[in-house]
Amino acid sequence: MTIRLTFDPFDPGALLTEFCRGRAEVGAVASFTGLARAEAGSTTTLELEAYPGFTEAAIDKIAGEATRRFGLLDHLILHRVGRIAPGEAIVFVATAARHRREAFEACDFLMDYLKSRAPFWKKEVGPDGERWIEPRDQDHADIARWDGQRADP
Amino acid sequence: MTIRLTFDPFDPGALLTEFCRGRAEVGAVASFTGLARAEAGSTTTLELEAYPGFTEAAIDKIAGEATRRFGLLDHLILHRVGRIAPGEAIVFVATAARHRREAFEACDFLMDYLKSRAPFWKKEVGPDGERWIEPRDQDHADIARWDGQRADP
Amino acid sequence: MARVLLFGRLSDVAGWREREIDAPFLSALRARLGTDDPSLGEALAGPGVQVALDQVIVRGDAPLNARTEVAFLPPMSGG
Amino acid sequence: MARVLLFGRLSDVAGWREREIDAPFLSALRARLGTDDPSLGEALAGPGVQVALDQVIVRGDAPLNARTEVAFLPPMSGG
Repeated sequence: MTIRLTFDPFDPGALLTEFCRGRAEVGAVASFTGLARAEAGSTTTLELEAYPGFTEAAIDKIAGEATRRFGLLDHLILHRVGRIAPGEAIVFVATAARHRREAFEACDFLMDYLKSRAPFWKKEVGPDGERWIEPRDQDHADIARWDGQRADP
Repeated sequence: MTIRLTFDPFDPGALLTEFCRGRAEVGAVASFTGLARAEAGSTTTLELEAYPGFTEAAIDKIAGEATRRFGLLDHLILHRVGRIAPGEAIVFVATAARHRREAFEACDFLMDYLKSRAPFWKKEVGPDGERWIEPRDQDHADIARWDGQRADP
Repeated sequence: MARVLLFGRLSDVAGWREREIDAPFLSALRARLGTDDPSLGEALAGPGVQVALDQVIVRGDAPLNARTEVAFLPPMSGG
Repeated sequence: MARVLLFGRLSDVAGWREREIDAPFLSALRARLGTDDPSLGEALAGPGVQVALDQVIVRGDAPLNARTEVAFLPPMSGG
């Protein structure tokens, strides 16, 4: 399982360095890093809660689907939990494939899942108090792209 | 201009670390790393030639188009030239945007350009001799996706 | 003595995250939680709240034993 | 004395990458190169070969001066 949750800040570049090392047949590595936005000062902290064990298992299931669907050679997913300050990395996903199309699509697919359906509960804590975040409409539209066949592969 | 050519091996992770540093409003960073494949032992070395000045200017023009088209907040492109061994990074592209859709699409768009139309000349040198590489049919199909409007944005 | 876990806004409503509660069935546990704290009972019955027994989502009623982990999961927001 | 640059397979055909050649027009330069090395002349006239003068792609003929950089570019393969 190459899914990890961490309470500590992490460096996405260090993960990418490690992920690219010693690969002779891969060709293509796509990555995505999600950073906490300050929302022009309105958000001071993001709080993410996971259900340890359950959350990794749910993500691993989707990663297996991505592996089969896009012929991935490898993948790595790291997700922050706990209190996250603006500018800090929340999530890092890397995908390795022979060609770039598969690597990009798999990374995109995994991010759509992670941002809309993955078992996390998210709270924004700012100067005006705190509020729980529900998935945005755009997240639902993004994930719906992968249901059934895409017109544009 | 955030386009650089280099004769020396580079670490894509170190570039990603630098690219993600100190960003409070970005939200999304997509990256792509192209690695030289060994092609099951048939290729020992890749040789890439650029036209210094001309090549960077051509890529910078497309990067400007990507910035306008996808509302990029920043980008970074590093491309190897000279002799490249299997497993070494050939190209690194990073794109920063407020949301992931724009970051992914811009990175994909830039890679399609770099792999099919950018001013490079590529030679594979293996045990059976050397040969110049022309763009693959898939590369032409990939870049054609961006001509006109996409059905699936 | 099932181990009850509350996630997201449910733990804010209840004021606790984890508690040992004795109940032979999930339905009995829900009734017990609602009696002790009506606002939590209402939140648990709210739209999109799912229940996992030992980390597996279940629908309807189910028996509980002393070691069952019962997790109440509000709509998942993604990361 | 324009500065002539050959890229990709063109320099393999010619056996050189860069050379100073005296020619008042691009057409005259092409003729001169083809006379000195017919196989290079043929390669320069091949499909998809473009010419840049001082790093700007041109079509047709053009005057050259002593400092003009003339680059012959075979089809670009991408990186």
